[in-house]
Amino acid sequence: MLYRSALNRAIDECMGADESVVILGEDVGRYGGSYRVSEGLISKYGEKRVIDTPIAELSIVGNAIGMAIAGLRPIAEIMTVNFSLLAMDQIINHAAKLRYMSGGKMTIPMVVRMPGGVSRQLAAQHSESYETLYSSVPGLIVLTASNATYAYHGLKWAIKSNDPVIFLEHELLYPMDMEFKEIQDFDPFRAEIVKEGRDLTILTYLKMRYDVIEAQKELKKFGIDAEIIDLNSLRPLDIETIAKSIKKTKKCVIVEEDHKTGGMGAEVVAQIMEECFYDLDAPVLRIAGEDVPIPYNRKLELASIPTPDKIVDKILKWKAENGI
Amino acid sequence: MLYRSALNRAIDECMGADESVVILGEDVGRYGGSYRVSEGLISKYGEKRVIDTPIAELSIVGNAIGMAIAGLRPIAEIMTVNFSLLAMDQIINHAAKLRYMSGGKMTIPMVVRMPGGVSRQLAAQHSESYETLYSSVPGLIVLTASNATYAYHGLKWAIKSNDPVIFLEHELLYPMDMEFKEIQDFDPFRAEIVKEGRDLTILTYLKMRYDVIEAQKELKKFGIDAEIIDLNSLRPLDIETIAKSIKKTKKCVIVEEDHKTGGMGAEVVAQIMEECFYDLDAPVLRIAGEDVPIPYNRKLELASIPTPDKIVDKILKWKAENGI
Amino acid sequence: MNRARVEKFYYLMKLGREFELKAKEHYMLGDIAGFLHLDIGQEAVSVGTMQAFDKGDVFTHYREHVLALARGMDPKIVMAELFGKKTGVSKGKGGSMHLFDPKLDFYGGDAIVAGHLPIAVGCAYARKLQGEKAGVFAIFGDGASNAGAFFESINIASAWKLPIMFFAENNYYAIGTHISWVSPFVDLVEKAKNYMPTFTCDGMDVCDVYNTVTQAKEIIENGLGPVFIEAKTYRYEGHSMSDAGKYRSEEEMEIFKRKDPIENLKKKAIELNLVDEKYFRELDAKVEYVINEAVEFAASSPEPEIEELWEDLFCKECENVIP
Amino acid sequence: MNRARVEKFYYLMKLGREFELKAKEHYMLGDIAGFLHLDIGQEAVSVGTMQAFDKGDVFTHYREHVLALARGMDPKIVMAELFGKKTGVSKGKGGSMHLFDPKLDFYGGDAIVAGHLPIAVGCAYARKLQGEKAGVFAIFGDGASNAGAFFESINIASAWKLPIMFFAENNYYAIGTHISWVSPFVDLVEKAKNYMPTFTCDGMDVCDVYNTVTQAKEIIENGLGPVFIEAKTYRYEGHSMSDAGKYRSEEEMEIFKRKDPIENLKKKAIELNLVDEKYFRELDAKVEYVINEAVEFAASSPEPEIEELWEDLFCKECENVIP
Ligand SMILES: Cc1ncc(C[n+]2csc(CCOP(=O)(O)OP(=O)(O)O)c2C)c(N)n1
Ligand SMILES: Cc1ncc(C[n+]2csc(CCOP(=O)(O)OP(=O)(O)O)c2C)c(N)n1
Ligand SMILES: [Mg+2]
Ligand SMILES: [Mg+2]
Repeated sequence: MLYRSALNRAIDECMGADESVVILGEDVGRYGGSYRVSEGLISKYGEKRVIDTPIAELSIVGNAIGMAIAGLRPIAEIMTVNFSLLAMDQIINHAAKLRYMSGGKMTIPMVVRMPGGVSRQLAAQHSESYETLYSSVPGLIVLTASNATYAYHGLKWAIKSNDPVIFLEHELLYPMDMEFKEIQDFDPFRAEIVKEGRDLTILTYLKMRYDVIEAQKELKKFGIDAEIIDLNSLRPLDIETIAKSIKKTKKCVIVEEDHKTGGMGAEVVAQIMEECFYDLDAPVLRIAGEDVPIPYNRKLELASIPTPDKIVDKILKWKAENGI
Repeated sequence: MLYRSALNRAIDECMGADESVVILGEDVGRYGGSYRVSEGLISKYGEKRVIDTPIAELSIVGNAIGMAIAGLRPIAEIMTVNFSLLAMDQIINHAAKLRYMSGGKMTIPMVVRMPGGVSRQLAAQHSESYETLYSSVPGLIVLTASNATYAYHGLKWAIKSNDPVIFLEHELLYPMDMEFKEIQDFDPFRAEIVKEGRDLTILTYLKMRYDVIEAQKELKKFGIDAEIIDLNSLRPLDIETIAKSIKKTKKCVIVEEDHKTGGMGAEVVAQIMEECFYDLDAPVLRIAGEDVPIPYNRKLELASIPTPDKIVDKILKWKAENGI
Repeated sequence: MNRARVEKFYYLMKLGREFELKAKEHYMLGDIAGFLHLDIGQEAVSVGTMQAFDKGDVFTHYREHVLALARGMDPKIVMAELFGKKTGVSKGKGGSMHLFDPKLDFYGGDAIVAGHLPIAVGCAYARKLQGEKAGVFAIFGDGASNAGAFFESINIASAWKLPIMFFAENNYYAIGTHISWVSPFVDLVEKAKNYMPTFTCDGMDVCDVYNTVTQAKEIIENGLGPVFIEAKTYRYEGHSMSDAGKYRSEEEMEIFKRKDPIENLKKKAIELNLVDEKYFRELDAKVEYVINEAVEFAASSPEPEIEELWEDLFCKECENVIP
Repeated sequence: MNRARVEKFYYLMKLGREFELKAKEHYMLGDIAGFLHLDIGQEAVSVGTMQAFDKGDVFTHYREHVLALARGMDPKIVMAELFGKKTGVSKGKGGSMHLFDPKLDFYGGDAIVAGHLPIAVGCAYARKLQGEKAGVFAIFGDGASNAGAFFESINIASAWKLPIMFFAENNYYAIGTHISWVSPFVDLVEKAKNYMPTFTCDGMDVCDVYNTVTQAKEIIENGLGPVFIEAKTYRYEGHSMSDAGKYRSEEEMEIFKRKDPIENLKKKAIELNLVDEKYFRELDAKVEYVINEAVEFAASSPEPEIEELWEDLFCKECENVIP
C-alpha cells in the first residue's frame, strides 16, 4: 500500500464512520492535498467537511481548536512542518494547555498532520524537522509514521483520541509502496522492533528508518548484528522498549535527520542516561543532521543529513574509538 | 546594581555610542518597558529610536529583521518569551536562515530580548521557558543572563554582534540588586564557575542559579562540596568548561526550570554523554520542571519547578541510589 | 428600558464592580496573586453583551471576571478560582485569566492577546455546520485589533459567512500604549467595515450595548454572516494590579468617570421613575451578601492537593494509556 | 511609450520568458531541482514594477527570477543559482526561491508566504529614519493577502506612514486554491483601501504596470506614507514544476494567453510604428545569446565544496569566536 494511501484510508474510514470528523488545510479539498493524502475526500464528504483554507497557519490550527471545542474532530493539515512555526502559538499555548488550565473542563480532540524532513533540494525554508519543538511540549502527544501500517493505525488512533495529537509524516515517504498489516491491539505508544539483533541498538524514526535498514545490511558484513527500533511515538517515548534492547546489546546509536544540537536525539540520550547508564559499554552515538540550515545544492544537502554510508562509517569509527 | 539597570545601561551606552541602535517592542517607549528595562531611553533618544509597537510579535521580529537589513541594529523586546511563539517563523525561518541561504550575502545584526520563566502565579500562558525552542536552531546565538555583570556585558556584546542573538532574561531577576563587575576580555560564550568544588558539578543558568546556590549551602552540611557552573551561553554551549569540571568531580547534575522532557538539560546531557562518558561515576541527574503546564495555584506552581529543598533532596536521593 | 431589565443590568454591573473591588482588596492581602485585570468602568460592556447574547458560545480574553459573572457563573467559584482553590471554576489551575465553563458555553480567559479569535472562528464554523443559529461571541481589546490573529479571523469569518460577533472593547489603551500610536484608526470599525456589517455603541451605557448587540445578533441568527461591534469604554484601574496606570491624565479619567455605567443607569432609572433609591439599596445589599458569601467560600475552600499537579493534562482515556 | 522604453520592456520580458523556458528544460533534464516557480505569463508585472521602481529596496517571494533579472541581476549568476552552483548569486545554497543581492538592494526570495512583508516594513521604517526617499517595494500574491503577516504589515505601515509600496500580484490562485474560496474579496485593493491610497493596473500590460507604479511611487517619495497596487495577472504554468495546474479551465487560460504581455507589447509597438518586426528579431537574438551564455556559465561552473556546508552561517567575527 502506498504510504499516502494508508493515511487517506485512515481519514476516509473515520470520516465515513463519524460525521464530526472534518479536515482542513491549504489545498486539502479540490486539489486533493499537496501530497495527495486527501485525494477523493471532497467528492465523498463535501466541501463543508473537507475545507480548503487560506494560507493562514495560525488560523488553520486555531480554527481546528475551535471546531474541537464545538464537538467536531478536526484534522488540520499543515502543508509542511516548516509553516507550522506560524501556528506555534495555537499549538503550544492553546491546544496543549486549554485542558490543563481549565482544570480538565476543556476537551480538544484534534490532530495536526504535518509532513516534514529533507525532501529534494527544497532549501532552508522547506526542509526542517521540528520534532523537538513539539516533543518538548506537555499536553501534546507526538507520533511519527515511518510506514503504511503505523500511518493507518496511528492516524486512526489520533483521530479518535480526545487529546491533541501532532502527527508527523515525511515528504519522501508519500509515494512509497509499502507492506501493510492490519493490527488488532494497536498501541500508538509502542516502539517497533524493526529487526532484532544482539550487538547494537539503533534507534530511529520516520524516513531514517530506511537509511538505517540499508546501513545495517552493510554493518552485517562487518559482523555487526544490529537491532533496529523505530520509536513511532516521540511523546511519550517508549523508554521501556529502548531500555530492554540496550540491556541486551550494551550499545546504542540514534539516527535522526533533524539537526543534531537540540534534536530529538538529545532527549532520547538523556532518558537513556537515566535508565541505562550502567548497561552501556560506550557513550550513545548520535548520528544526526548537521547544525546548519539545509542548503539547496544536492551535494551539500546530502552532506547535511545522515545517509546509509555515513551511518556505517560513523558507527565503525565510534566502535573503534571506544574499543567495542 | 539592579539586574534591570544593568540591561538598561548596556542599551543606553550602545544607543549613545551608535546612532543605528534602536529598540522596539510593546510598551518599551513611553511606558518604559513592562519590567522597566528601557526606562528613560525614550526621553534621551526619542520615539523614532525607541519604538512602541502594536501587539504583533510576528511583526516586531520581522520589522527588526528589516531594520537590520537596512543597516540599523535593532533590539527587539518580546514582552515575555511566551508571546515569542507568535514570532517563531520570523526568528527561525528568517533571522536564523537569511544569511546562510543567501550564501553569506545578508547580514542580520539584531537582538531579541525576552524575559521568561516562572514568575509568581502567572499561570500556564505566562510562565514558560522556551530555551530548547531557540537553542536547537542553527544560525542563532542564544545567551542567558542570570546576573547583572553578564546582563550588561552580554547584552552589549549581543548588540554589537552582526548575527542574530536571542537574549533570555528571567522575570524574577529584574528587581534584584546584584554585585556588578566590569570585565575586560568578556567572552559571551564562556560558562562561569560560580563556585569551585570537588565532589559534584552542578550546571545551571538564569534564575535557578540562585536556587542552586541555596541548595549548595545545605549540601555542604552533608559534606558535599559542589562546583556550580552557570552556562551563560546555551548556543553554543561551553562543553569545555563543563567537561573539565566533570573530569574533576566525576558527577554531574543539571538544574533547569524548564519542563524536563525536551528541556535544555537534554542537550547538555547528550553532550556530556559524548564528551565525558568515561569520567562519570553515575548518570547525570536532571532536576527540572515537571512535564505539565504551569498551574496558577502557588502550591502547585512551586511543586512544578525546582526549589532549593527539592534540589537537595533529589541530589541526596540520587547519590544514595548510585552509591556515590 | 423596563424595571426588570434595570434590575438585571444594575444587579450584574454592581455585582461585577463589588466583586472586583473585593478581589482587589484580597490581592493586596495576598490571597490573590498573579495578573489580576480589573474591568472596573467597563461593566456596561460585559453586562450588556452577555444579557443580549444569551445563547451561543462565548470566547474572551483575560479581563473576564465580569463577563463570566454576567454569563451566569457563580461568584463563589469565580472568587475561589482567584484564590487558587480546588473549588474554583478551573480548580485553581487557571486563576483570574482562565475562567472556563463549557456548561455555560463560556470558553473564556485567554491570556494571549487575540489568541482566542481564531478559536472562536473555528467554533463558528462548527456551529454553522451543525446548524446552530446562535453563533459565537468573541470579545477583545483595541490592542488585539493590531494582531495578525485578529485580521485573519475577520477575513476568514467574512469569506465563509460565519455566524460570529466580533466585539471590540476599545478602552484606548493596551497596557500603556494608546491605540492612536500603533493603529491608523482609533475607531476600530474602520478595520472591519469592508468585511462585514459594523455597529458602534457607547460602552459606558449598558442599554446601548444591550440594544446594539440585540440588533446585530439578528444578522447572525439569520445566517447572514459575521458582524462587528465597537464600544468605546474606559478602565478606571491600571492594566492589571501591577500597573498604576499613570500614563493617563486626570482629565481623561474624569470624562469617563462622569459617564460611570452604574451611576448613570441608576440616575436614569430614577429619573424615569422606574424605581427609587431604596430599590437600589436593596440590590446593593443583595450584592454585598453574595460577594461576602463568595469570599467566605473562597477563603474557606481547600487548596488543590499536590497530586492534582499531574491531573487534567489529558482525558481519562489518554491518561490511562500514556505510560 | 517610446522606442527606448519598448526596447527595455520587451527585452526584459523576453529575457525573463526565455530564461524560464530554459530553466524548465533544464529542470526536466535534472540540472535544476527542488521547487521551481515560473513567472511565465506574469512578466509584465515583474518588468513593469522593476523598471518604474528603480531605486529603493525590493522584497519578494519565491517566484522571483524575472523580478531579479529585471532588477539587473546577471542571468548567469541566476541560472548558476538554479543549477546549485558555487557561482550562483547565493552560492548554490539558496536555489530558485532564494535570490539575494544586497548590491542591487534586492532582498528577495522568501519561501514563507507573506514572510517577507514584515521584513519589508521594518526596512521601510529604517529608510524613513535614515531619510531615504525611495522607500521599499514589496510584492506578494493573492494567497499571501490572507496571512496575518500581510495584515499586520499594512496596519503598521499605515499607522506609521512608512515609505513602502505593497504590490499585490493577483493571479487568482494560491497553488490550487482560488482566491474567491478563501477571501471575501477577489479584488485585493479592498483589503487595503481603508489603510492607504490604492491603485489597480492591468498585470498583463507592462506599460500600465509601469505607469501605475511610477504614479504611486510619488506618494512614497513625498513622504506621504504607504501605497497599495493590485495587478491582475495569470501564470500560464502550474504553481511550480511539481504542479500540472489542472484545476484551471482551458477557457480561463485562453482569456489570459490572448493578453500575453510580450506579444501585445510587440503588436502595439509595431502598430504605433515605433519599431518594426526586424527590430524584435534582433532583440530576440540578443536574448537567445544571453540565455545560452547563462546556461553555459551555469553548466560549466563548479559545485560548491563540501566545506562550504559549514560556511556562511555567521559573520566572520562570530565564526571566529564561536567554539
Ligand atoms: C500575544 C501577546 N502579546 C502581549 C501580551 C501582553 N499583554 C497582555 S494584555 C496586553 C494589552 C492588551 O490590550 P487590549 O487588547 O486593548 O485589551 P485591554 O487590556 O485594554 O482590555 C498586552 C500587551 C499578551 N498577553 N499576549
Ligand atoms: C506560510 C506558508 N504556507 C504555505 C506555503 C506553501 N505555498 C507556497 S506558495 C503557496 C501559494 C501562494 O500563492 P500566492 O500568494 O497567490 O502566490 P503565487 O504562487 O500565486 O505567485 C503556498 C500555499 C508556504 N510557502 N508558506
Ligand atoms: Mg485596551
Ligand atoms: Mg497567486
